[in-house]
Amino acid sequence: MNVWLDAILILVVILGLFIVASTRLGTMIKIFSWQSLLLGCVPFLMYAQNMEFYIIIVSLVAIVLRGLIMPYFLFWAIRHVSIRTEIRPFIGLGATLLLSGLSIVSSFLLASKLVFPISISSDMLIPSSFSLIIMGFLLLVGRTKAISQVVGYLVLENGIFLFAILLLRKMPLLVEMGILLDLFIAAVVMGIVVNHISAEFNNTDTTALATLKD
Amino acid sequence: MALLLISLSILIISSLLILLFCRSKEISACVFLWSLVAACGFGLWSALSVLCQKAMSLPLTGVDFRVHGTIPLGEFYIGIDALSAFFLLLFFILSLAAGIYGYGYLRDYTGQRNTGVHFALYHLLIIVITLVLVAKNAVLFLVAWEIMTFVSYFLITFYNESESVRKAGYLYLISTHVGVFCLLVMFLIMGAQAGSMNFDQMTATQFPLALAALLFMLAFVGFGIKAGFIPFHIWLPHAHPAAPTHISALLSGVVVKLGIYGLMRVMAIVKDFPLWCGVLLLIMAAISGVGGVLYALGQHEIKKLLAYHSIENIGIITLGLGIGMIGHAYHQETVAFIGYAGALLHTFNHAVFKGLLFLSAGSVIHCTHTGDMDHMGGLFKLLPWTGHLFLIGSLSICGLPLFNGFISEWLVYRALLEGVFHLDVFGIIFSSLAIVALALVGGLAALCFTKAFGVIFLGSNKSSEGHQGKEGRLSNIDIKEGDLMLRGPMILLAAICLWGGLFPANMVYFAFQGTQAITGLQIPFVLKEAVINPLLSATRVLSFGGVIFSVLALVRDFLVLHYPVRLTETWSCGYVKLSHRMQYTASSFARPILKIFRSALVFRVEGKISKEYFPAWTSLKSSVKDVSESLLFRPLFYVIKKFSRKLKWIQSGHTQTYILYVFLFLVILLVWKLI
Amino acid sequence: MHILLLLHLTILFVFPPLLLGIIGKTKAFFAGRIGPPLLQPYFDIFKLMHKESVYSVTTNWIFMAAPMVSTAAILAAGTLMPLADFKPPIQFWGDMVLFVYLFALARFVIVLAALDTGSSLEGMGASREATFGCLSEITMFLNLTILALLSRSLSLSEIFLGGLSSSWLQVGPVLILVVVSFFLILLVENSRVPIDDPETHLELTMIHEVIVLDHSGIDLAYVLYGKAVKLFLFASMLVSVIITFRVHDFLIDTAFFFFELIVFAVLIGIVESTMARLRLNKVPYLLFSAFIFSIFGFTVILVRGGH
Amino acid sequence: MLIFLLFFPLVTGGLVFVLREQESRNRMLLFTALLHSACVFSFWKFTPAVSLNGFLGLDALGLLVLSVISILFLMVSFYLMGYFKGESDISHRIFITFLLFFLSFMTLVTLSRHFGLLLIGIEATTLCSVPLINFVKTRQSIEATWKFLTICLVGIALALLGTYFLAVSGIDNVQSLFIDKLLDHAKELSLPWLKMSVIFLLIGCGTKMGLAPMHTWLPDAHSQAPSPVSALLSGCLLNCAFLSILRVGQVCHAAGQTQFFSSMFILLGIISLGVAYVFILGQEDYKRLFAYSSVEHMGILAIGIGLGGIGIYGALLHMINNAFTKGIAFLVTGNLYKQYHSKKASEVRGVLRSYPITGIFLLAAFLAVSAVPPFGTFISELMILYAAVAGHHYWVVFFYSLFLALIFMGIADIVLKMTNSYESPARGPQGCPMNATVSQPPKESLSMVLPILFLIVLVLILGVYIPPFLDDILQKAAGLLGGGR
Repeated sequence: MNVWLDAILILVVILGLFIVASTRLGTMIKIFSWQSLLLGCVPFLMYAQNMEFYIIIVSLVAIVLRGLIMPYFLFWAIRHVSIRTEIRPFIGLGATLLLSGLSIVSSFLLASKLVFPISISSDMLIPSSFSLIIMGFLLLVGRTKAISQVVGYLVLENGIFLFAILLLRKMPLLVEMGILLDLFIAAVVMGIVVNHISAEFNNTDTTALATLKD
Repeated sequence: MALLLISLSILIISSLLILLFCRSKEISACVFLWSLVAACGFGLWSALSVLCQKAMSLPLTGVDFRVHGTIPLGEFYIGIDALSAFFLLLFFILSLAAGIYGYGYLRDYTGQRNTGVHFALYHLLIIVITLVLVAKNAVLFLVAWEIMTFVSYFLITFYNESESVRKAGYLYLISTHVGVFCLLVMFLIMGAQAGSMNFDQMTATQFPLALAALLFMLAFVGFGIKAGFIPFHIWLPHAHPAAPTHISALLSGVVVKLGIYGLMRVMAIVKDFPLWCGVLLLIMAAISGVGGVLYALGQHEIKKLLAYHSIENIGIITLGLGIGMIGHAYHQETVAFIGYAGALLHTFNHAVFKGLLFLSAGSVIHCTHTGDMDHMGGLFKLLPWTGHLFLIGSLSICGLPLFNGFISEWLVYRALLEGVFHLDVFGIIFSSLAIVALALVGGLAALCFTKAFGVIFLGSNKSSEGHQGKEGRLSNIDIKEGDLMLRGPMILLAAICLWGGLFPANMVYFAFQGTQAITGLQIPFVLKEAVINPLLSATRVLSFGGVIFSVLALVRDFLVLHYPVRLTETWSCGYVKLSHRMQYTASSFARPILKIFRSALVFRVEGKISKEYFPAWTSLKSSVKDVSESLLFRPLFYVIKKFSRKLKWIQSGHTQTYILYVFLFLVILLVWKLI
Repeated sequence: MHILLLLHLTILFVFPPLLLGIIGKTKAFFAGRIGPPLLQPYFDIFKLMHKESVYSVTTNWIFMAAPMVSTAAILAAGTLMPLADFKPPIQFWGDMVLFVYLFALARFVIVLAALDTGSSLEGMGASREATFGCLSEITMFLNLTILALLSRSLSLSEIFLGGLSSSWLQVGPVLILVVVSFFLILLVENSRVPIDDPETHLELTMIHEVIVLDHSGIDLAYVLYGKAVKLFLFASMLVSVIITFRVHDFLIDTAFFFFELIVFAVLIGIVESTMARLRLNKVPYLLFSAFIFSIFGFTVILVRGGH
Repeated sequence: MLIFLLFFPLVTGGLVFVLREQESRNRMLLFTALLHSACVFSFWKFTPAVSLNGFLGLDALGLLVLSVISILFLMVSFYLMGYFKGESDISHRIFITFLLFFLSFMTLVTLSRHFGLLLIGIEATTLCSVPLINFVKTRQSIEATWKFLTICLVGIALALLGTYFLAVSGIDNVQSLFIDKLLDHAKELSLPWLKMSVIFLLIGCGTKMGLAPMHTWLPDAHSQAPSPVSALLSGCLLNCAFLSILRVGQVCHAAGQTQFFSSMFILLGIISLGVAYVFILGQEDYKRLFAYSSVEHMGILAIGIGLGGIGIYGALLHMINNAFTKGIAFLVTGNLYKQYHSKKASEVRGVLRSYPITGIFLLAAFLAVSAVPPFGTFISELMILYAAVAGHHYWVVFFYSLFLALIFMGIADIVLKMTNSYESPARGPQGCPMNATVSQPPKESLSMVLPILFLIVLVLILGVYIPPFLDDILQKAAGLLGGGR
C-alpha cells in the first residue's frame, strides 16, 4: 500500500514541477486539475485500513471542488483573455525549475529535522507538502499573469491540503469543511477579481497592476 | 492651594465663556480681560503665600490637591512647593502683562481670524502652564507639557497667512516634540526606579550615579530644546518673530523658562549627579550665552535679536545652575545655594525685562510696520513711552546697576567667585572660565543693546525715501503711541525691573526659598545675610551715585540758566549734505565685533562695491548664519528625508515582490528561531 | 572715622584732573615744550562750565543726561576703591562686580549719547568704544578673579588693603603678568596711546574723542571730569597692586601713594610720547594679548597652588 | 445569545439584499448595528454562556475587541447615512449586504474558541471586505483589491499551515485545536512544531494585521476603499487579526515560550515603525498617510505585547484607542474627499478656514494619531514605553522613540499644511476647490459630524479617565497573556 502512496506523492510533486514549467495557462489549469484529483485519492490510500465516513466525505468534496469545479471555473475566467501564455515571467522558466528542484531538496532536509510526533504511513508526505507550498510561492512570485498566480495560490493550497490529510482524524468535520469551503470561495473570488481585471485592463497581466506605489 | 484652584477654575469657566461668545468680539475680549486679571490675581496671591511661609519645615510644601488614580501610572496630583511658587510668581506676572497687552493689541485687529478663539487658547495656555508648574505626578506633568506645546503652537501661528510663520510654527512643534521623547524616557526611568510616577516617591528614591548621568543627559536634551540651549535652539529665533507680540513675550518669558524649571525639578528629584554633568552644563551654558549674544549682534530684525538674547540669558541662568551642580557635587553647599538662587532670580528677572522688551518692540513694530532695525531710527521723539520703557528693559537686560538684571548677574558672579574660593583646581578652572564667559556675555549684551536702542530710537529715521516725508522724517501721523492697554503692562514690568534693582531683598529671599526646594536643604541664616547684605550695600553705592547725579544736574541746571543754549543740526565734521542715510546702521555698528569673532561665527558680508572713482551706488549686506541650524540640523533633516526617499522602492507596486517579502521574512524567522 | 571717609571722597573728587595735567606736562617735556600748566585740566573744566551749550535737534534728553550719569557712575565706583590707607566709604563682599559694572553703565550711556546725535562719525566711535570695552571687560574680570583668588577676598578694599601683601613673595611673576595686563586695559579703557590718541583731530581714527564730538559746554566738562576720575581709579588700582608695601603710618602711606600715582602718570606720559598709535584693526590683538597675559598668570597660580 | 449575535447580521444582510429602497437599507444597517452594540453592552453585565459545543465563547480579550468593533461599526453605519446621500448606486445594495456579513464574521473571530474556526472567520472577513474595497470600481481600486486579496490569502494560507502545525504539536496528547484545551495542556506540546506553528501563524496573521514587511497591501487597500470602509478595515479588521495573534500568544505564554514569541513580535513591531517612518515622510496621499500610520500603530501594539508586563495592558488599551483614532482619521478623510475631490494632500489647503469643523476634526485626528495628550493614545503609548524602560530594553526604547519622533515630523508636516496653509497654486485664493461646478462647497451634514465627534470625545475620555469596569476587563485580558499593570 505504501508503495502506491509514495508513487502518488511523487507523481503529485512531478505534476507540480510540470505546472511550474508550463507557460500556457490552459495547460497549467489542466495539470492542476490532475494534481488535485490525485491528492483527493491520498486519504483513501492512507486510511485504507480504518476508513471512516467523514474521511470519505472530505476527500470527495476535495476531489469535486479542486479537481473539477475549480478548473472549470478558471477556464471560465480566462475565456475572454486573448493572451493565454505567460510571456515574460519575473523569474525565467529555467530558474524557476532550478529553484523548484532546490525547494524539493530543502523540503526533504527540513522535514528530516522535524520529527513528527506520531508514526505516519509515508515519510514522503511532509516533504512533498512542503515542496508544493514552495512551488506555489514560486508561481506567485515569479509569474506576471493573474491567472497563473491564482494557480500558484491553488498549488500552495494543495500543499497545505496534503499536510492537512495527516490530521484528518484529529480535526472536527465542521472545521475541516469550513476551511475547504473557505479556500474554495477564496479561489472563486480571486477568479472574479481576475475577471474584473481583464474587463478593466483588457488583459490579466499584473505588471499593469503596479500603479499604486510610493 | 485653594487660591490656585480658584484661579484655575476661573480660567476654565471663562475660556468656555469666551468660546461661547466668540462671535461677539467685544464680549469675548471683555470676559478675557477681567477673568485674566482675576485669575492672575488669585494665582499671584497663592504663589506669594507659599513663598512668604516662615515655617521652614523641610521639604517646603503647600497643601496638595489630589484625585486618585484615574489612569494607569498617572493621577491628578498637584501641589505648590517653593520652586513651583517662584515660577508661578513670574508666570502670573508676565501672563497678566502679556494678556492685557494682547487685549489692547488685538482690539483693533481687523483680520479674518477669530480673536475669541485666540483668547480662549491663551487661557488654556495659562492653565496648562500652571499645571506644568504645580504637577506632582510625572504623567500629569508630561500631559500638561505636551498640551502646552501644542497650544503655544496655535498661538504662535496666529498670523498663519504667511509661509514663514507656518514654517516657524512647524519647526517649533517638531523640535519640542522630539524633546518630549527624551523627557518621556527620563521620567519613565525615574518612575521605574521609584516604583511610582509621583514626584514625592521619586524624590525619596536614591538613584545610582550612572543612572543619574543618563537621566541628566535626557533632561539636558529634552528640557534643553525647550529652553533653547545652543545646539538645540534652532526653533527659537524663528518662532519668536513669527508669533504675535504678546505671545512672543510669553514664549520667551515663560515657555522657554519651563525648560529651566524642568531641569531644576529634575535636580530636586535626583539631587546627586556626577561632577561632569555640572561641568557639561556649565560649558553648554557658556556656549549658549556667548553664542546667543553673538548671533543677536548679527541680527537686524528686532524680534529675532531679542529671541537670540533669550538664548543668551538662558545661558546666564544655566551658568548659575551649572555652578550650583558643581558645588553640590563637591559638597560645597554655599556655592550650590548661591548658584541656584542666582539662576532662579535671573529666571525671574529675565522673564520680566524680556517681556518688557518684547512688548515694547511689539509696539514699535505695530507703529512702523516693519521689524527691520535698519529702517528705523529716531523713534524716541515719536514714541516717548515705548522708548523709555525699552531703555529700561535694555539697561536691565545688560545687567547694569540700578536694575534687576544686575542683582541676578551679581548672584551668579558671586556663586562663580565662591566657586573659585571653595573648589579644587578643576573646579577653579571651570568657574573662572565661566566668569570670563559671563563677563563677555555682559559686555556683548551691552554692545548689542546700545546697538538696538540706538538704532531704533536714537538718531534720525533711516527708512527708505518712499516711507517718509521730504525732510527725511517719518510724518508724525503714521506713528502713534499705543493707549493705556498697551502701555500699562509695560509700565508694570518696568516698575518691577526698577523695584527689583533697588530693593532686591525680597526677591533674593524668594529665590532662596526656591533654592531650598531644589536642594531639599535648609539654607543657614548666616548665608542669607551674607548674600542679602552686600546687595543692600550696593544699593547704598547706587544711592550715592544718585546723589552725585542730582548734584551734577543741579549744577548743570544752574549753569544752563546763566549761559546760552543753542540748537543746531548735528555737527557733520565739515562734511556737507550729511544725510540720515549716512548714519551708522545696526549692521555697521556690530561689524567690528563680529569681525573679531568671525572664526566662531559664519559671518558674511555680501555686496557690490563699485570700483569706479565716483561710484553711483554700492550695497552691502551682512548676515550671520546660524551654525547649528545650517551645519547641523538642516543636513540632518536632509539626510532623514533622503533616507526615507531612498527606501521608497520597498513599496514597488508589484504584488509579486510583496509576496516575496512575506516568503523571505518567513525564511528569515525560521532560520533565526529554529537553527 | 568720618573724617577719613571725607578725606577719601575729597581725594576722589579733587585729585583726578591733576593726573591728566601731569601726563600733559610729561608729554610736553618729551616734545621739548614747556606745555600747559599742571592745573590746566582744572582750568579747562572750569572754562567749559562757562561756555555756551550747543545741542543737535536730533538729540533727546539722553544726550544731556549721559555725561552726568556716566560721571556719577564713575564716582560711585570710586566709593568702592580704597585709596592709600583710606578705607572706601562702602565695601562689601562682591563689590568688585559692581565696580566693573558701574564702568559698564558709564560706557553704556556715553555710547547711547553718541548714537543720539545721529552722526555717522559718532556712531563709528560708539561702535568702537563698545567693542573694545566689552573685550577689555573680560580681562578685567579675569584679573580681578586672580586677585581675589590670591587675597581670598571678594571685596576691593580687602584685596588692595593688605590682601596681596604676601602674594608678591609667593607668586611674584604672576602678579607681574597681571600688572601688565592691567596696564594694557588701562590704556584701552582710558583711550590712551597706543590705542587712541586723545589729541588727534582726524575723526576717522578716533575712538573716545569722536564720541563726545557733539558735546559742548557743561556737558563736555562733565565728560572730561569723568574721564579723569576713571583714569585716576584705574591708576590707583594698578598702583595698589604693584606696591603692597605699607609702613602703617597714615601720613607716610598717603604721601607715598600720591607719589606712586604721580610716577605712574609720568609713566603713562612716557609711553604716550614714545609710542605711535596702533592701527585700529590691531587693537583687538592688544586686548587679546592682555587677556592671554592674565590667562597665563592664572595658569601659573593654579600650577603653583598659590591659592 | 452568541449564536444570535453571530447570525443576526447575516440574516439582516440577506434581507438588505432583497430590499429595494436605499433609505430602508440604511435603516436596516443602522438597526442591526444598534442591536449588535446593545447585545455587546449587555455582555459587559452578563457573561454569555459558551455555546455550540464550546466553539463559541467570550473571554475578556474577545469582549474587548468585540466592543471596539461594535462601537466603531455603529459609528460608521451612522456616518454612512450622510456619506451615501446624493449617491445612488446599484452596488449600494451589495455594499451594505457585505458590510453586514463583514460584521458577522468579525464577531465570529472574536467569539471563536477554536483555532480552526478562528481561521475561518479571518478568511471570511477577508473575502467579505473584497466588495467593500472594490466599491468604486476604478482601475486603482481593482488593483488594490487584487493586492489585498492575493497577499492576505497567502498570509492566511500560511496561518492555516501554522494551525496545522499547532495541531501536530499536540497530536499525541491534546488532539484538539480548542483554545481552552490547548491552554490547559500547553506544557505538553511538542516544542519544535509549536515553534514552527507560532512562526507561521505570526507571519500569516501578521499579514492580515499589517505588520511590516507583510503590510504591503494595507496602504493600497486603505487608500482605495471608501473612507468608512477604510475606517472599518483599520479599526476592526486589523484588530481581529491582532486578536488571533494574541490567541497564539496565549498558547505560547501557557507553554512557557513567551520569550520566543515576544522577541519576534518586538522585531516585527520595530520594523513596522521603521517602515511607517519611511513612507509617512513626504507622503502625498493623505489616506495613505493614515494607512501607514495604521502600520505604525500595529507596530506599537506588537511591541507592547512583546514587552510583556504593563506593556500588555498598554497594548490592549492602545488597541482600543487606536481603533477609535483610526475611525476618526478615516472618517475625516471621507469628509475631506467629499469636499475637495482629491486624495492628494497638496491639493487640500486651508481646511480650517474653508471647513472649520472638518479642519478641527482633522487636527484632532492628527493629534490623536500622533499620541498627543490628552488623547488616550498618549497614555497607552506611554505605558508601552514604560514597559520597555522598566524591562531595560533600551534598544527598543531608542528605536521606538526615534521612529515615533520621525513619524510625528512627517505627519505634522503634511497635516498642518493641509489645515493651515492658505495659498495653493492649483486652487483659489481661499483654498476653496477650483472646481467651478461646485459653486457652493458642500458643508458637513450632521451624520458626518456626530460620529466623529463621538469618537473624539471617547478617545479624549480614555486619555484622562479609565473607568473601573474597563480597567477590570483590561486587567483580566492582560492577565490572560501574563501581563497587568
